[in-house]
Amino acid sequence: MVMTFVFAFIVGGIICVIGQLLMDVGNLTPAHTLSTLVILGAILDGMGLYEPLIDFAGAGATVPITSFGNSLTHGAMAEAEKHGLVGVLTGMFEVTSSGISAAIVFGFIGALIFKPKGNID
Amino acid sequence: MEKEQYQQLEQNVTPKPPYLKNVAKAFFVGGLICAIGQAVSLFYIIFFNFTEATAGNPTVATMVFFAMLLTGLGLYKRIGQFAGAGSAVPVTGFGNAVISAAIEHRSEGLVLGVGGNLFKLAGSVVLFGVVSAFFVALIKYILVTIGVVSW
Amino acid sequence: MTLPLLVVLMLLNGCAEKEKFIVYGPSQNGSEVEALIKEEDYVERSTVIYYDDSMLVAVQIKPWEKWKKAKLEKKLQKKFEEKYPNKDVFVSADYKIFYEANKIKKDQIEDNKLNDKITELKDLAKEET
Amino acid sequence: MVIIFQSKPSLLAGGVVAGPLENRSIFSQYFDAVYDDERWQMKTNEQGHRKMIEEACDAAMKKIGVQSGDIDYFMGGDLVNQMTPTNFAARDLEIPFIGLFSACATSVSSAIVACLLTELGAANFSLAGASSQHNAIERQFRYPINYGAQKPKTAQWTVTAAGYALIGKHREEYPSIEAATIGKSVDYGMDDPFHMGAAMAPAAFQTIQSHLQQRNQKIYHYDLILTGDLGQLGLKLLKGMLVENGVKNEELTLLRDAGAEFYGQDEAFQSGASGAGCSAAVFFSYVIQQMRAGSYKRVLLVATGALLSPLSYQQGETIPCTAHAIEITMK
Repeated sequence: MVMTFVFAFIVGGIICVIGQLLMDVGNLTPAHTLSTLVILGAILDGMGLYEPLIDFAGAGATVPITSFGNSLTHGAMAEAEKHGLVGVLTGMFEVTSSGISAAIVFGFIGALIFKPKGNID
Repeated sequence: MEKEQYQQLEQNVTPKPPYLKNVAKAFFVGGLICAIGQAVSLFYIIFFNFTEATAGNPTVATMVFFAMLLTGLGLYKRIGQFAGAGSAVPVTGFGNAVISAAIEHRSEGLVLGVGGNLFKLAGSVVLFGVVSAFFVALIKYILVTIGVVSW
Repeated sequence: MTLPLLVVLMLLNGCAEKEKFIVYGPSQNGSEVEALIKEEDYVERSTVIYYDDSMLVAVQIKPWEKWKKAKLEKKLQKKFEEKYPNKDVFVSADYKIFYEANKIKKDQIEDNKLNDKITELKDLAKEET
Repeated sequence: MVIIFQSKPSLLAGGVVAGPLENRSIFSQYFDAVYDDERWQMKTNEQGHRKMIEEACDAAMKKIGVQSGDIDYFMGGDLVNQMTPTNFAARDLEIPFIGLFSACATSVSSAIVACLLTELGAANFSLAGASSQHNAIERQFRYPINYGAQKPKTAQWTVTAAGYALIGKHREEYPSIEAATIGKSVDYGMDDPFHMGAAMAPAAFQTIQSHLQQRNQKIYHYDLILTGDLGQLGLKLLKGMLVENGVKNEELTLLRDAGAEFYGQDEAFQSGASGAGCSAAVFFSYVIQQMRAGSYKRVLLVATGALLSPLSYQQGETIPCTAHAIEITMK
């Protein structure tokens, strides 16, 4: 179990390092970087590589934004397997990560209770 | 001074980002966030009826909840300044993008402000996530149909 | 936040170190099952619960082999099904199942409740989201 | 072309009001007020922005003992879309008003217009200045305030401050504006919105060069040449350009930048301060007071502005910049 934490730390850290390199060396904005990583996650899942990564690293693979691409692709592929071509479209949000719904709900709540403050430290 | 000459001067004067330091900080903070995620997920496995396969969803939602608190208290931007991609790439960064936009645009009302601007920053992630998932699944479907690979 | 948790986990791990392969149920073929699992060197720890004609095999796979979890699970399932064709075998490498199996053993859950509990775990393990 | 003001309109007073973070500015002791609430007890940042402008104008008028009814013209601008804070402040001040947009160079461009009106004899008193409010500007040009993006070393911090000068007919005992140069819009192909100093430095360079040439002056004729908000890197680039043009190293010490000095050496602010309120706050507090105290006899104020919008840089346009200069003297 301890190793799971170590692997989560290392794999999660490495995915973030890829993001940092895209920003610093590739000169991408955060939005471009995150979009790139999401596409990367989708492709990795298409090749059947992302699920093994989750089995290996746990939250190290589910917490980075790449897992968002993975779960969307996963849903689409699972439905496509069952229902054919139509499933590609309908399955997308079937298994999708709770990230979006949580972000929407907490975004709404956050807007009700917080105010933007221009502090620096 | 000519434009080219000035661009040369600008290149010389502008400091390069401290690549190594930034990478180290991103690794450490990103890793830490994921390790916290692992702890949250273990919590859900032990105390609730979630398996390793299903604990991802409540974990992500909980991490976004943490992101809301840190964003609202103005701490997430400080973590972001320190960690760069280390705090932007985990789902908490996605949450931060959505929640900070929501808080910011509260002044224009809940419908036009919060509703209209919620995905101002994070919308591209949703767009490219969905579109790439569509194409990846489509390609896989075609490959399976012509018998190159199996599901 | 993680640090105390890590410490607790290490302690837990340390305590469990003695009993890596546990078989819980009527004792007749316990050692046989244990030997069967020990043949598979990717298994780090295991807890097998068996009763009547069912068998719940909860295993934990070694960290470095974990990326093959899905495959190894299937492999072990097949092995057990072949070995015990007249038993209803269920193999899982999920930590939740392993944790619950250990709890069954620790709490000495009785036979009549055992059946429900194991059906519940099987359903849980099959969920995808 | 350089504009020579024969009547030498005077800077009668300056009013500067700033936000809580500006307490850390090395110039804060010269400000009229530093508020604890960045929104001035208003509901929105934009309303706070408007209130700040009004307070700055009031502070300037109070020093000379005039009221808004005595002011003939109100010239100013800010960085919010369509400059609503300044427009709304004008509504409350009830002074004939023209909004001016030169981005962060608005402090000087509005002062130039006010001087022209004074020279023309159309104005006894006019208010000229500019302002910026950090939260309102950041959300428009960059990200929501609470978004955790990593700012590079080249980034600058938009100040929360309003600076307004009361400009009137020449009076001996006040600093007077002798000449001005309206800058061209200069584009050296810079396109990084997090590196404004680099985009603006060439504009400042051209304006300074053109002013000195046409006035037949050298840098050492001035006690101070103060640019608006180039930041530490932008100032370095400006000096680099001047050196290339044969300016001697010892003359470079006469060149300073309000943005580079604004927050002192605090690294949290990266390359320094920026925003329309940056140059306005420093020019209309520190500079006026130093001149009245006799520290400086001749000063060139060069406000620099980056003429971009979020739309323009997302469409991949480079950033054109401008710089306007006024030459101020004190007997």
